[in-house]
Amino acid sequence: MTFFKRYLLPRIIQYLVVIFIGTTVVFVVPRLMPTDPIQQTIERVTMQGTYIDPDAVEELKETLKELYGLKGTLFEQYAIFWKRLFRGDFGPSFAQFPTPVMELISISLPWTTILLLLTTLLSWVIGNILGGLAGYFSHYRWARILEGIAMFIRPIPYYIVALGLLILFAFIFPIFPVVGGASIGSEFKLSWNLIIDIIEHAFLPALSLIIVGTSTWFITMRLIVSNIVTEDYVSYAQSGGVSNKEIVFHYVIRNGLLPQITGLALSLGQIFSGALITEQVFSYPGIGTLLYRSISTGDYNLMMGITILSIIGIATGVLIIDIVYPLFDPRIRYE
Amino acid sequence: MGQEIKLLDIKNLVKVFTIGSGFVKSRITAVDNVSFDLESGRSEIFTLAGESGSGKTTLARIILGFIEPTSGKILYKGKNITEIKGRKEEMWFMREVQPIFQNPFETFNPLKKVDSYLYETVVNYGIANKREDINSAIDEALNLVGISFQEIQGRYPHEFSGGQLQRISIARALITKPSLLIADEPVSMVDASLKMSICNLFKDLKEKQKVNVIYITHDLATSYYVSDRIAIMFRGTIVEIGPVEKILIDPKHPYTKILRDSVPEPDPEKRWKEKIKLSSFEEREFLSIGCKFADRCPYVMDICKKEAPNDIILDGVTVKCHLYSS
Amino acid sequence: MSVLKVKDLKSYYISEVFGIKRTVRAVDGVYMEINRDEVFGIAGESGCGKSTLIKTLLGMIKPPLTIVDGEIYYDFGDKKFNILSLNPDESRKIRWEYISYIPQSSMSVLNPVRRIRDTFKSFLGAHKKFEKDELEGLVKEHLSALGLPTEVLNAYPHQLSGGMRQRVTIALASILKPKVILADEPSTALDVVVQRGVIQLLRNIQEEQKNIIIIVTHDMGIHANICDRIAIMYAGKIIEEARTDEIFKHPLHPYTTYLIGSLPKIGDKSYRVSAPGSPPPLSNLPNGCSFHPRCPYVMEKCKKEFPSLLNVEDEHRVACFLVNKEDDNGARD
Amino acid sequence: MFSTIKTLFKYNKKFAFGFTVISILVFLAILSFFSPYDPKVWNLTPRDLPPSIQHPLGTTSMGQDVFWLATYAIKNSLFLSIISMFISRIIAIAVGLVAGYKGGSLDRILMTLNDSFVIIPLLPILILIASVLKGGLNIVNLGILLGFFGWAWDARVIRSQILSLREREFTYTARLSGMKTSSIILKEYLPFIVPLIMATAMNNMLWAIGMEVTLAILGLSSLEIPTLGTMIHWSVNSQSLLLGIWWWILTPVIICIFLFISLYMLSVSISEFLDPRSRLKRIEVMKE
Amino acid sequence: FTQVAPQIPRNETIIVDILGGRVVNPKRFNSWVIGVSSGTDSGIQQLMLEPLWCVEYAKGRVLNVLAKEPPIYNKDFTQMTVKLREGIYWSDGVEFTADDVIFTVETLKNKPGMSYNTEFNMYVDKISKTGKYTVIFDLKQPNSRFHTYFLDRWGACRFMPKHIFEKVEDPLKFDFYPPISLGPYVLKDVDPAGYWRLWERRKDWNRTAVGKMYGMPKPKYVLFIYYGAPEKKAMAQIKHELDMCDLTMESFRAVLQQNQYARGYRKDFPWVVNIDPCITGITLNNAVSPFNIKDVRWALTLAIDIVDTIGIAFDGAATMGALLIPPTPAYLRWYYRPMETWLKNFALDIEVDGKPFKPYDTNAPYRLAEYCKKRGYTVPPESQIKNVFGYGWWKYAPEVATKLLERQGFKKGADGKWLLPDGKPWKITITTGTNPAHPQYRNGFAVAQQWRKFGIDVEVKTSETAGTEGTYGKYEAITTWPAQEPWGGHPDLYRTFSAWRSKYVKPVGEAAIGAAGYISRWSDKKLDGIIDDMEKTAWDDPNLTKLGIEGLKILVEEMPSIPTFGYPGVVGWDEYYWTNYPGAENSYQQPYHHWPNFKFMLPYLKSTGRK
Ligand SMILES: Nc1ncnc2c1ncn2[C@@H]1O[C@H](COP(=O)(O)OP(=O)(O)OP(=O)(O)O)[C@@H](O)[C@H]1O
Ligand SMILES: Nc1ncnc2c1ncn2[C@@H]1O[C@H](COP(=O)(O)OP(=O)(O)OP(=O)(O)O)[C@@H](O)[C@H]1O
Ligand SMILES: [Mg+2]
Ligand SMILES: [Mg+2]
Repeated sequence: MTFFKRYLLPRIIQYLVVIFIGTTVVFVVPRLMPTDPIQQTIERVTMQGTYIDPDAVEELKETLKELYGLKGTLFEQYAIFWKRLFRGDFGPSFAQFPTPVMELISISLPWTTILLLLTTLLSWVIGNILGGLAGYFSHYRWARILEGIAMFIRPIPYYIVALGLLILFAFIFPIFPVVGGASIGSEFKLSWNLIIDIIEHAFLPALSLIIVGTSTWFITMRLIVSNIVTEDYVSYAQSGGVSNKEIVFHYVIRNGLLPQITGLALSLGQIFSGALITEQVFSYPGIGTLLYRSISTGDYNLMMGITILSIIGIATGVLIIDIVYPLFDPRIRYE
Repeated sequence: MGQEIKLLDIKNLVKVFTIGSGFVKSRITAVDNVSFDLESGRSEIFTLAGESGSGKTTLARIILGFIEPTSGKILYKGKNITEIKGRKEEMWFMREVQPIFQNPFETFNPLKKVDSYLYETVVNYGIANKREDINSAIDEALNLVGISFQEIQGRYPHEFSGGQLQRISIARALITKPSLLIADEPVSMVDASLKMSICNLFKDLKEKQKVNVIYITHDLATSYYVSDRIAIMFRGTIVEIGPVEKILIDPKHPYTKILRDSVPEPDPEKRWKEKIKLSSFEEREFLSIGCKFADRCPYVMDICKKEAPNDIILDGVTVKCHLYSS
Repeated sequence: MSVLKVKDLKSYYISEVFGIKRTVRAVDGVYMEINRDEVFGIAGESGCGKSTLIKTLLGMIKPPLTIVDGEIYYDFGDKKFNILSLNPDESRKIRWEYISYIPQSSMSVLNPVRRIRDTFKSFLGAHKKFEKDELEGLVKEHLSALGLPTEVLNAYPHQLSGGMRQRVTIALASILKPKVILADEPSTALDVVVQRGVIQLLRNIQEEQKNIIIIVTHDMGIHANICDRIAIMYAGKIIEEARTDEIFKHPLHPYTTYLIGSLPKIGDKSYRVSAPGSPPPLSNLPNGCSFHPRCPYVMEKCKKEFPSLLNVEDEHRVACFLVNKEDDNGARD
Repeated sequence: MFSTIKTLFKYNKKFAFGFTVISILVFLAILSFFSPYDPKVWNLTPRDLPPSIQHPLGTTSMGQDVFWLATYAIKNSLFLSIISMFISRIIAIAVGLVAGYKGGSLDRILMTLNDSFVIIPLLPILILIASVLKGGLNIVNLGILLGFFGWAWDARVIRSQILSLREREFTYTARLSGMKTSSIILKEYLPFIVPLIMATAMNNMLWAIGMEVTLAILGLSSLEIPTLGTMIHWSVNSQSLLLGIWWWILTPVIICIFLFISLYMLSVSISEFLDPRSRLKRIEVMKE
Repeated sequence: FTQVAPQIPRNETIIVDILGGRVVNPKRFNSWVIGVSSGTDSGIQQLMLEPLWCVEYAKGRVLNVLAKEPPIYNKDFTQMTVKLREGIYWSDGVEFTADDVIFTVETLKNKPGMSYNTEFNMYVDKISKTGKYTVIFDLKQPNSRFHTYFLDRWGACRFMPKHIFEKVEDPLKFDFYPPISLGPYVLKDVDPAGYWRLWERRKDWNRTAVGKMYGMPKPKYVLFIYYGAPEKKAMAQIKHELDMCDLTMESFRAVLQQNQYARGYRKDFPWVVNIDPCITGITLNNAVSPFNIKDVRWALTLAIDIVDTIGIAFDGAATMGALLIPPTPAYLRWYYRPMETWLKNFALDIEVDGKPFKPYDTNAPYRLAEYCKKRGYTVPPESQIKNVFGYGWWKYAPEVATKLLERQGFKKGADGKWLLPDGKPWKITITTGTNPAHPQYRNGFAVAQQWRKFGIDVEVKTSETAGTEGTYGKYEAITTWPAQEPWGGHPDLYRTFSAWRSKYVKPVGEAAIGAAGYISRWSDKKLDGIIDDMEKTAWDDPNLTKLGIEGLKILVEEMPSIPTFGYPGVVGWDEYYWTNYPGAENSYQQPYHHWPNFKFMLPYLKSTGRK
């Protein structure tokens, strides 16, 4: 009870405040942009070659304003926005009017979240374990080689890594497909074939994310571990003849993970805003492209839907980590 | 009202820390209704001793104004120190009361030359502002602790031994000519032989500079050697207070007795005979309502577990124990 | 018969920081011989190389610590070896079964994120295979023998008081009944009452298991209380070594005299003189006897040569030209 | 200063490597001022030439000399990252120091702000702002923008360092020596967090360069200004990978790698050098 | 043999690229909502829905598709009669009749938010039928071009099946999935992630307009797929996994290099489609100083070396156009050729060497051919040069440009850079989009260089929101289309000219009515008059061309925006499975798979028989 009042409640209030600020920012910033969704719609119509009678344009604009809910002052719109948000409704997409934003998101979201969830976790685990090993056994040649590889991969722009993989494994050695999340004609019923097919399509995007993610976590972990190995408890365990395996995993990596946990929470939260470049390079269905497109088409509702989801995701991730952190670090108390 | 103003007058001081541990929150009364005073006009060395965690450091930090007491009053030269506000009053108080810390290596920023602290102190307190005046003020303070300015000039903390650093730390504190030094375990980190030289220094300062010292220690032998009065703390309360000769030669309180007996005598013929019982879960004792020592007391009586004992004055010594209450 | 024999041991900290070389001669020519069933104390000012000596005796040599010279022979009857010539695997096996170690500060030596139980498991598991419940039983039994509640097994280090943590490290060091326990200041930073408990504990263990305890502390009271023999170290060397009562009664080296003489006693307020000056840095020792700058009896010879540790009388050895008047530089075994 | 570099150079391989590479890169950046080609003009050389004596790194499909283009790219990317680094460091240090030392409600407000910055998804916001600034994202603007977004995490780290320094006894000594808050922060704490600042500064530079590359790849930065990002953008869009014009794409990528590794090495070695522990050792030794 | 998917043999399938990218809302086929594209170009407009008429610009004509014949207007253009083709059926077997047309127009008219809602409310008074196949529109006000709402030119009012939509409560929200089709193909499968849509030929293909017009479309399946960025399309085409696609010049080169079966619109240099009915160029903001000065606009034009521009932008592979209409064969025939003499004699009111300066340069295409030769390309024979590279452009005459500017008070500073009349440095920002494959984008960079060379400080600003900046007039020069596109297959220029009608000019800061043309915020009294005349002229009146020429003359004199070259469409065709694409040598149809006309191409394709 006191835990709730003294710790959880203020923390949750802060959580809500942070989300409120973030949401308000994403509400306001697009409205400061020069793009106007009505204008964008009209441009879309005319740029494609459809001829709108110039005399009809003004009326058309009014109609669209009405339909898109963009009438009224900024503040009125803001009030309506919150009212809708509480019902879990982000409103209709403009570019895909009148399809609800939620529906569009739900088409793309599963693809990205599963891909990113798995790759984020995997690269975190692999990166930290390898980083821990390389940090502890830093005098061995293999540790140096690993470090060299990570140092080499880390700075390559992700786009290049991804494109390189794609060209290598989908083009020069056509092992993996070039496009999409599943094969043409797949039936979306749960079956082995479908799962294998989906894995096959997700393999390269996942690999690229894992390679880059792993090397990033590796480098940070390597640095953290170089400090941990000088800790007294490590030398004490060594003096006690504790096996290297035990020391690496239960002493070095275990303690080194603590600072990495918050980082994990942040990157897990980010899976809701997608991985734009991965999606673009591998033509992988996902929320990143959707977000990017919503920005360029001035689709406020869609853009806000996705960013708010992402803000809530990150904030919740951090909140959960804050609450469960004592499980990982018994020294931390709620204070 | 005609009453003489004391140098330091502590009345019913209480400090409660709240620590929420997991789902349970606990309160620790680190300082529990402590009262004592130091007379002005004479200088003395006053020892605060007791087991670890009994609130000595907390008490010292309250007196120094680093933490706020939960309740109670501390009057320094008649001024309530919790009401000190503004830089001017603060500077006055810091000029009067200076601390000496336990770990001489931590007292100074290891990345800075030690003389910079002496210099800062002189300048900030407006003791001198011309270069040569500053130097002579520093030199003067250092002379009191038996070090010359040349010895320390331009050197970093790591270039000194613990004893030297502790002396420099004392010298720095003495620059403002304080009336009260609060020394929290000033010798626990230095070598056996240096320990005595610092104790001798305290004695010296008391006599020559008329400085009062609150000397906090575990080491009863040195406290016997340097101090005039001693207060024994146990779990936040002072269980026994009085002249050091009386208390350490003939302890009244059962805890003082155990404490006294646990001091290893540097004499192979006086090895410990009987065994003592160590408590395993100390927290429990904080929560009990009666005498906090009751769990470990060899003379425990029924009343001890129900009622907290009151102060009893006995032969110039004030003691908190039911054994003497009749 | 001697179990441990140390010959001319020199272990230095040799480091190079950004081009600046530095050698700290932390242990600089130490000879030692310790017999079965003996509590051997090492005293000396802080920074004189006590911990380094202990680490070397354990064979924990990690850069920058370097063994420059010397041998450390252990003779356990069934096993004889020079610990400095073992390979890492062998020395890992020796530890805890034959030689164990109680570190100087218990604050930071326990893994903060593991329960005490797991620490026991990993220390013991590394040396012996245990049946599922055997280990737990053994640990519980040992803990209660040491007066520790079994609840500590479920606790994390930070939940224990300093005294309990120190007792845990003692329990860890003694549970496999090693032949030698190296205790590096096992009771500093403890409350006097707790310290007393811990020292008693060590003594009990020694009485029960009949092992050698080498205990380092600069609290002479502790030495007086527990040790059979005491060595006094100064600047990386042993300068005096004798039976406990002998040292306290007849200290011979000027430094030892100061040390013993300056010890305060309750009930005695007479003025104590302490050794003037402060100990020299080990990386830059004066020529000759390292104590000579502080010695009131300094002679010309002291500034040039180092006196060797010689027998003065039965089991009392001193390194001082005041005592060892005759020039005896004979080799020793 | 110079002797410090000399010492580091002589005794730290990482520094020697990082410093050499960075010096070469800086030299190349300076070389851009003497370039015979205007980077904004196309068709100045024949197109798609492989490396040769005349064009040491070949030419692009737009008829530019890759080597000279790269000198501009290095200059601009470094410049951008330095702007970003300075701005974000100023904010991070100010917020971290103030929040850490002052504590209380100021700390809470600053940290809530900080958290909000941490959780806002950066890329979309950058893309948004890139369009608010109407694509006029020249090097300076982009640097300022990135600087403005790159401080939150580091401010947190600095704050926690200050929190632990605040508990150290020398803080009290300083206070009792009559030092004011500002001088305690500047004189007592800053020396401790300098290595941290150095390390995060290098990291921020790398992050800024990476962000620029991402924005450029998306076509959102000013593509006429040669930077590592725009070089990659143009070469990728001109299909240099498929057409086998490897010299064009590889140049910025390899520069990125070298820049990263050298900055990383510099950061590691300089923080090692400035690290209180190693500084103490040196102080100790040099005096003896 | 290869399969595209289970039971879909590769050799019976043609795989084409979706130009618009991934379909965000893949299971939505309702394309009657204003401004919404749920993958219209992934089969909906090509294979599923049919217009009444369709523009065909390869030959320059209008095809009757669902309509049996061109529209019939009454005298004052207040009534339009449409005769429908008979025997056309929806893919579910229901016949397409006048009822579907009437239902569609009424539904759109009654529901705000649906496309053509505003227009139909403005014009349609009553819609009725006389018999099953004749529809009569009674108009509220005269409109000689009312039928163009049903004329497909990438977008037209197409019809909804009455028998489906009449049961729907809200036609806005209805997804129309699975859709039924009026075209020769019907949807077979769709990617839930939106990357592809697979269509199958209708068994009753002969009951569709296409079938009746050209016979059976050859591929049994059409797969519309979006592979992603150009390099991926190229990779797919190299692997024979993409038969027709829209590429960038460089990715096309990569395809040619690695796929021996690949070809472009032309089999040889310059490969590109030069019959695209769009002209590229630089739109100038005539509402902003100094672009409101005619001399400045002309100076900027003469400061451009078109050969260098095309060289930089497309390495020579484009057709230059001096007029604000596309230089496609049809427009060359209708306007460029008839105007050639006038153009040659046209002079600016400035004298060079004592003679009025005649800016038209007939030599430019030959210079461009020279450039291409130098680049190592095989250039078409002399006779073909005008068709391939264009008829001519404006002279590269910086010295005349200098004179024009100096006449307006501009000066050159000490550093050789131009200063505005008020002495401030002249700095032009060219705004462009972010797609580097687009000619817009390349034009921006190429022209920037020309002007820089001329001594103006130019900055190119790429912007996601270039379109919006144009609409609000917040730009100086922008590379979006410089003029409203004409019909493409009909000489009427009403559509192009009306963007410059004075009543539509909006001040800076206020949104222009449309994009191309409108945003240049220029107008001219004489042109207004011509537009008024056009309104009163029937669609098939030969006078329309005369009016067009008069209008174009005004545009040349005033140069409100600068045309550069026709949109060079880069299409890659893989002849591994299919041949007989409508290439330059056999231009039987427009060549784009993303245009509605794609369906007319399908009956001509030939299978190679490769498995
Ligand atoms: N800031 C704090 N928050 C919570 N509890 C505290 C705090 N400071 C001290 N305590 C608790 O208050 C009690 C008294 O601590 P204090 O440091 O005053 O003891 P001490 O007598 O100085 O001990 P030692 O001899 O070990 O220095 C201890 O139980 C300690 O854990
Ligand atoms: N890792 C190290 N590198 C360099 N010098 C060291 C290192 N560890 C210890 N030293 C130095 O070696 C000397 C001996 O250290 P040691 O820890 O053995 O002393 P000690 O007698 O145990 O002191 P204490 O009583 O403080 O524990 C000291 O001067 C110390 O500064
Ligand atoms: Mg304390
Ligand atoms: Mg030690």
